[in-house]
Amino acid sequence: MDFALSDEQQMIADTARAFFSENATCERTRQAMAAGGADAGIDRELWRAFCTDLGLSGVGIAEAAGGAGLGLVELALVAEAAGAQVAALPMLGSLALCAQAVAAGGTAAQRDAILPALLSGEAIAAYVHDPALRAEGDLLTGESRFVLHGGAAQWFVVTSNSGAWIVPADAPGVTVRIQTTMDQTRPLACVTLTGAQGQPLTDPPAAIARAHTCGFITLAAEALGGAQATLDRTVAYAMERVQFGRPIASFQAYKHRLADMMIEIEQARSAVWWAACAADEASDEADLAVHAAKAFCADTYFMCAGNMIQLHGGIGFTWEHDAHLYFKRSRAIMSSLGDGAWHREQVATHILGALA
Amino acid sequence: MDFALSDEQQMIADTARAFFSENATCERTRQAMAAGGADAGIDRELWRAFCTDLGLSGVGIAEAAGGAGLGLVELALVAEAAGAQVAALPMLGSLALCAQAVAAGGTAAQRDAILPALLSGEAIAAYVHDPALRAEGDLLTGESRFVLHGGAAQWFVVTSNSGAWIVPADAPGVTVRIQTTMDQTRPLACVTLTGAQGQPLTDPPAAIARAHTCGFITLAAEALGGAQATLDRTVAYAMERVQFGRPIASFQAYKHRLADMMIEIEQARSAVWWAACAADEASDEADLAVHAAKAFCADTYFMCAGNMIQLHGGIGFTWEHDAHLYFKRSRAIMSSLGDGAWHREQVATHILGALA
Amino acid sequence: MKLGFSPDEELFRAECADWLNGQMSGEFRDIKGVTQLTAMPERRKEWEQQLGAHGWSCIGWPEQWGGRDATLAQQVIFAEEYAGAGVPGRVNHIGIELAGPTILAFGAEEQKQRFLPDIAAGRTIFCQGFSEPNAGSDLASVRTKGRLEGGEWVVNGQKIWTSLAHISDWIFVVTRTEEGSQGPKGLSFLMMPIDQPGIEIRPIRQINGDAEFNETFFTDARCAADSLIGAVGDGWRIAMGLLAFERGVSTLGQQMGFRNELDAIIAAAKANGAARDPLIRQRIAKAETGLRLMRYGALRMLSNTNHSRIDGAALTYKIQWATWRRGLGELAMDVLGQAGEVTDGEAYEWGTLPNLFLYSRADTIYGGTNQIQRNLIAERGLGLPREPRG
Amino acid sequence: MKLGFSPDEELFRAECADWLNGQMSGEFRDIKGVTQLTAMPERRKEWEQQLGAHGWSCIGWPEQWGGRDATLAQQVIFAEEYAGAGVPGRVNHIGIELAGPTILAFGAEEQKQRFLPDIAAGRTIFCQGFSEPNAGSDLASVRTKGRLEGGEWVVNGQKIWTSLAHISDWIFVVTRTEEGSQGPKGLSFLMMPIDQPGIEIRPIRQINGDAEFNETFFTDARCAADSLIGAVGDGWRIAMGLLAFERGVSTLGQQMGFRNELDAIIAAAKANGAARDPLIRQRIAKAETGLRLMRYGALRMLSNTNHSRIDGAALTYKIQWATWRRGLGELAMDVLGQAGEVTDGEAYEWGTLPNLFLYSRADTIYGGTNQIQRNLIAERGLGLPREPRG
Repeated sequence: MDFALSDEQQMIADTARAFFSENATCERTRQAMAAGGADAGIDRELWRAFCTDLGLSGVGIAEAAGGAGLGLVELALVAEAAGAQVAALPMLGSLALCAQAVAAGGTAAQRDAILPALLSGEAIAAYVHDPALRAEGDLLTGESRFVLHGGAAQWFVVTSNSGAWIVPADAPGVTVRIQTTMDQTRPLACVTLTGAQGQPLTDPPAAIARAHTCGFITLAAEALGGAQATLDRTVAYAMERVQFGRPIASFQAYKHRLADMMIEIEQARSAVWWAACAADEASDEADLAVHAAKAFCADTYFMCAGNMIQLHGGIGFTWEHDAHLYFKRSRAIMSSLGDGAWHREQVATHILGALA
Repeated sequence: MDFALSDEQQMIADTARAFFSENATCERTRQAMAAGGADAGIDRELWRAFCTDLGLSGVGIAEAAGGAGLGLVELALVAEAAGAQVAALPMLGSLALCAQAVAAGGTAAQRDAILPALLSGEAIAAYVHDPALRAEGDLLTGESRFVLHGGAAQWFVVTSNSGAWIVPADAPGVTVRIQTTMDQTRPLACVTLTGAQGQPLTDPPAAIARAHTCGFITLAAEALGGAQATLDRTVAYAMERVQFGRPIASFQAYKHRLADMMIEIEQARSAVWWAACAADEASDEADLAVHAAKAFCADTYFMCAGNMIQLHGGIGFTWEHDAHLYFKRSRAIMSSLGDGAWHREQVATHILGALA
Repeated sequence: MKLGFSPDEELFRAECADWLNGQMSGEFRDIKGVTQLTAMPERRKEWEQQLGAHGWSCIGWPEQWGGRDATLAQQVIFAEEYAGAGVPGRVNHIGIELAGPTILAFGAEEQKQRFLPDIAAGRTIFCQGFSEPNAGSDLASVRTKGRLEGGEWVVNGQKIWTSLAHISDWIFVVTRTEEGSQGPKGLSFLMMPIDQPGIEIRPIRQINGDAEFNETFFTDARCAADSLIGAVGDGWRIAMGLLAFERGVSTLGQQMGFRNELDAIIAAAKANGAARDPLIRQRIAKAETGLRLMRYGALRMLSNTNHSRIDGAALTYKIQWATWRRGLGELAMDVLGQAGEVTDGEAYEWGTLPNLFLYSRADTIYGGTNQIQRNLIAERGLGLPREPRG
Repeated sequence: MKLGFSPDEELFRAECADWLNGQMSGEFRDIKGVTQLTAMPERRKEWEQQLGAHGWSCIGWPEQWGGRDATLAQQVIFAEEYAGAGVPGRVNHIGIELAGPTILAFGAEEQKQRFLPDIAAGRTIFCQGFSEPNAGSDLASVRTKGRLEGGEWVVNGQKIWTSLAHISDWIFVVTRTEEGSQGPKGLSFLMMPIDQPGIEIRPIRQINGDAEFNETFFTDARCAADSLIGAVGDGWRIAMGLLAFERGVSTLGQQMGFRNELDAIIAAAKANGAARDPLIRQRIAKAETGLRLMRYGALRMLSNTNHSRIDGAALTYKIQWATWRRGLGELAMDVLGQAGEVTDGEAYEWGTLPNLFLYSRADTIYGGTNQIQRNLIAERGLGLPREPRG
C-alpha cells in the first residue's frame, strides 16, 4: 500500500505536462476552435505530435494489443496534462472510448485493422452510444446527437446497452451532421444510422465496461487538470491586479475563495488517483470509484472555472481571455457520459441498492 | 397595491417586539426549558401576559368567533417578535393550529366551548395530525409521536387527511407520553388514541386548510424573527470581539458571511409578507406562497443560526451562550409541518403538475 | 399592506395590454420575442420612437417631460404587460432609467429641456461611461481627464464595458476634472455626443460570441461647457445617486424578462421529461421562489417611502438577482442536458437558454461584483468597519 | 502507486481483528460501541492499559518506547480493524497522538524515559492547554504566564477548551515565559501534573448537554524545571510541529469513526424508507464520496515522503473533514426527520446521530476555525499575502 506516484509515473506526468504546456498553447487551441467542418476543434499537428513524437497515445492499452502497456493511473496523468491546457484533441473519443473498447472487446483482426491507425493518430474514431439502438442482425438503426468529434471520424464504435459494433463512417446508411458546440474544442456531431452494416465486437460487455471506465477516468483527470489551471491562473492574476490600492489577492474574501478552490482540487486529485488505481487493481471499489470521481471532479472543475471568471471581473467574460475556454470545457465535462446526478445515483445504488 | 406595513401594522409590530424583548428574556426561557413534565418548555407567566395583558392572542381570528379580527399579516408580525426571542410559548400549536382550526371548521358550540379558554391562555390545545388515523364513526385510533406541547394540552385537535375532531386530553383511550425534545422550548409528546371518542368539526377541509396556512405562516415568521436576531447578535459580538489585534468584524470574510445572512433575511421578510398578505387576500398565489415561505424562511433561519455558532467561535457551542437556542429552534422549524423538500415539492406541483 | 389591484388599475392593465399586443401583432411583429440586446438595433430604435410617440416610453416621468406621472401600481402593471406581450428589452434603457432620472434629479432646467424630451421620444439613445480598465470595481480611481478649454470640455482617457455604445447617440462620462485629485473628489459628470472624431468605439466580444459591450477611447473628445451635470466636482455624488436609480421600477421590467426565461425552462422540462425528476423539481421550485421573492422585494423597496432608514431590500437587490440568474442559467443547462450545448449552423449564436447560461456569468460582475455588493451590504447595511484601501 | 495490501499485511489484519474482537466480546464487552467521549471514563482508562499491556497502544511508535515500528500499511489496517470491531475512541488520544510524538520529536532523552513508557502503557492520560478565552484562534496572543522560581516553573493564567482535562493526569501548556514578550516570541511548552492545588478545572457544558471541554485555571501551579520541552522560547515552534501531528495516522482512526456514523445513517435510511428518496440518495452518495476522498487524501498525505514541497492534501485536511462532518450531521437529521429530535426519558442525552448533528457544529471551530484554515491555505498553500494584524 503506497499512495504516491512512482518515479516512473512522476516522469510521465512531467513529460506530459511539458509537452502540452509547450505545444497546446491557447493560440493553437483558438485556431482549432475557429476551424470549421471536419477539422473543427482538432489541432491536427498537435495530435500527430502527441501520438507519434510523444508516444503516449497507447497508454492503458496492453502491449499485446499494440498499446504502450502501463495503466489507467498513467492514462489519467496524461489526460490531466491535456485538460490543463484545454487541448483541442480527440483523446477522449478516439482513444479512451473507441481504442479501449476495441482493445477490450474486439477480435484480433479488428484490433489489427484499427488500433494502429488510431494510436498513430492517422485516423480518428468516434463513440456512438444509443441505448435505443435497433439491431436487425448487424444492420443498425439509431441516432446520437452528441457524438464527440463525429465529424472527423473514419470509424464509429457504436454501442447500445448490450451490443457493440464497428461502423466505417463512409458505410451506406451513415449520416453525419456537423453542429456548432458550446465548447468548440469538443465538437459534437449528430450521427444517424439507417440500417448501417456493423462489424460486431466479440465481447460487447467488456468493450462497453472498459470504454466507460476509461472515459470516466479521462474526464475526471481532465477536469482535475483544468481546475488546477484555473486556480493557478487566477492566483497569478490576483497577485498582479490592483484595485482600491491593493493587489486583489490581499482581500480576505478573495483569498478564501481561492482557498475553497484548492480544497476541492485536492480532493479531486485524490479522486482521480483512487479511481484509476482501483480500476488498475480491479478492486471491489473500482466501479463506485469511477462514478464518484467523474461526478466530483466535474463539479470541482465547474466551480473553479466559474470562480475564475468571477475573480477576473469584467475581463473574465470576454472572448479574448481564456477563462471561457475553461468554463465551457468544464460544462462539457459535466454533461459528457452521464451528468453528476446520474453518476451519484450509481454511487447510491452501490450503497443503498437500486432505486425501485 | 402597496407593499409596506400600514401605520397600524407597524404599531402592532413595535408593540409585540417591545413585549417579547422585555418579557421573553433568555433567563425565563431557560427556566421553562429546565422545567419537566407538563410544564416543560412553557413560560406560563409569559403566556398569561401575552394572552391577557397584550391581547394579541386572537389576531387572525374573526371577532365574530371571539377573536381580535385583523389578519395574517398581523399574526406574522406577532410570531416574528416571539421568534426573535425564542419565546417558550404554545403559540404555534394552541393558537395558530388548534384555535384557527376550530374557528374555521368548528360549530358555534365548539367555538364557544374552546376558543375563550385558548385565547385567554387558561387552557392549551395541541394539534395531532396522523394521515393514517382510523376513524370508526367518531372513535379514533392512531398516533403521532410529534405533538407540540402535547404534555400540557387540555384538548387535542385531531386531524387525518380528511377528518377533524376535538378530543379532550382526559378522555378514555388517550395516552400521552412526554419525551425530551432537542429544542426544549418546543416539546413534542407522543399521543396515542385507542378508540378515543372525538367530537367532529363540521368543516374538516376548512379547518385543516386554515390550520396549515396559519401554521406555515407562523413558522415562517418565527424563522424570520429568529434569523434577524441571530444576525443582530452576531454583528454586536463581532464589533466587540478582538482577535489578531482587530475587531473580528473588520475581517472581510466575516463581513461577507454577515452580508450573506442579511441577503437571505431580506428575502425571508418578503416571503413572510407575501404569504401572509396573499392568504389574507385569498389570492390565487396564496397556497404557493405559504409553502414557498415556510421552506425559504426555515432554510434561512437554519443557515443564520449555524453561522451564529460558527462566527462566535468556541463560546458559540456552549450551553451557556444563547446561540444553541436559536440553532435548535431553527432545526425544529425546519422539520415542523413538513420539511423543506416537501414544501418545495408542493411549489413544484403548482408549476409543473403533480409528480406521477 | 395590499397586493391586489383596484378596478381602475385593472382597466389600465387592459389598456396597456391592448396597445402592446396590437403593436406586437402589427407594425412591430418582427421584433416580438427578440431577447438578445444587440439584435435588430435599427428596428428597435424605431420601437423606442413608437413608444415615445404614444406616451409609453417612460410613464413614471412627469407629464411635462413626456411621462404620465404614473403611480407605482401602474408602473408595475405596465412592466408586467410589456414582458407578457413578448416585447423586447429597451435599447435605450440607460437613457430612460439612468440618464433621464439623473438629469431630472441633478440637471439644470435648460439641460432638462435639451435632453428629456428627446430621451422620452426615443430620439436620443444614451450609454454610460463609468468603468475603466484599471477601475473596474473601483469608481473612485477613475483616470479619464476632463479640462475646460475654449468654452468646451475636452476629455482624454478610456472607458470600458460601455454597453451598446456602438448604437448610442450620447454617453455620460465620469471624468476627473480636477488635476491631481484622488479618490472620489474632483470627479465630474459630463454628457457627450458620441458621433465626433475624438471618440472611438471598439467592440468587446463576450463569452457568448456576442458583442454588447465596448471599449470607448476619448482623444481630445469634446462637449459644450454646459454639458456638465450638477457642479464641477459633483461627479461622485451624482454617480452614487444614479446607481440608486438602477434599483427603481426598471427592476420590475427586468424581472419580467427573468419570468420569461424561467417559463422557457419550465416548458423545456415539461417537454423533455426533466419535469418528472425530483431533483429538477426542487430546483425549479427554488428558482420560482427566488423570482417571486425578487418581485416582492422590489415591491417592498418601491413601496418604502420611509427613506430615513436603511432599505435592506434595496441594498441586497443587486446580488440577489444576479446570483439567482446565474443559478438559473445553470438550471437551464441541466434541464436541457447536452442538447443545450449544440446548435445547428456554423455561427456561434445561441438560443435563449444557452445564452442565458453564458451571459449570466457577467451578471455577478458588472454593476458592482458580488464581492463589492457584500462589502456595501456589510458596511452600509450592518455598519461593519470599512475595507481599508491599500 | 498501489492500494492493495500484501498477503503479510492481510495476516496482520487478521491478527488485529482477532485480538480486538476477542476483547470486545470478552473482558471489555461493556464498552463496545460507546461513542460519547465522556462516557465510562474509568473503564476506558482500563482499556488504555489493556492496549498498552498487549502492545497495541501506539503501534507506529518505536519499539523502544512501547510501539511496534509499524509500517504505514499496518497502521492503516489497525485503525480500520479498531473501528470495525466497535472499539470506542481513545481517552488518551492526546497523549498518544500529540503529547507522545511531540516528546519524541522535541524532548530530551530523560523526558522520553519519564513520559513515553507511561503514555504507551496507558498509565498517563494527557490533555492539552492551548486556547485561552481571548486567544481562541490566535495562539500567538497567549497570556498565561510561566516563571522559573526556586527550581520550578510557576504558572498563572487560564486555558479553555481543555478536552477531557477532568479525567487527565497531565496537561501540556503553552505559556508566556518571557515577560513583556508579544506574539509568537517568548512562548514555552510545559508539561504539568494536573493533580495539584494550583490547577482548578471547571467543566463547560456544550450544545449537546455533555461536558467534554473545560476551563482550566492556573494559580501558582507548579511543575519541575525539567518539564519544559525543547528550549525556553521554543513554544511556538513546538506548538506548530504538534499541530502537524494532528494530521498523522490518527486521522485514519478518526475516519473509521466517521464511517460508523455514515453507516448508521445508511441503516436509518434503509429502515425508514428515506433510502428511496432521490434527494437523500444524492446526499448519501455525496457523503460517501467525501468520506472516501478523505481516506485517499489521508493516504496521499501519509505516503508523501517528499516533504520539501507543500502538501496540499495535508493543508486542506482539517477544513475538509470538519465541513464534511458538519454536513453529515445535517444529513443525519434529514434522514431521521422529527424522530431525531426526540428521545425518551428526562435526561438531555442523545443517541449517535442527533449527537453527531449537535456536536459537529464544534468541528468547524476547534483546532482552528474554518476561517483560520482558509487563511492558512491561502497563505501557505497559495502564497497569497498574509492577513494583517490590527
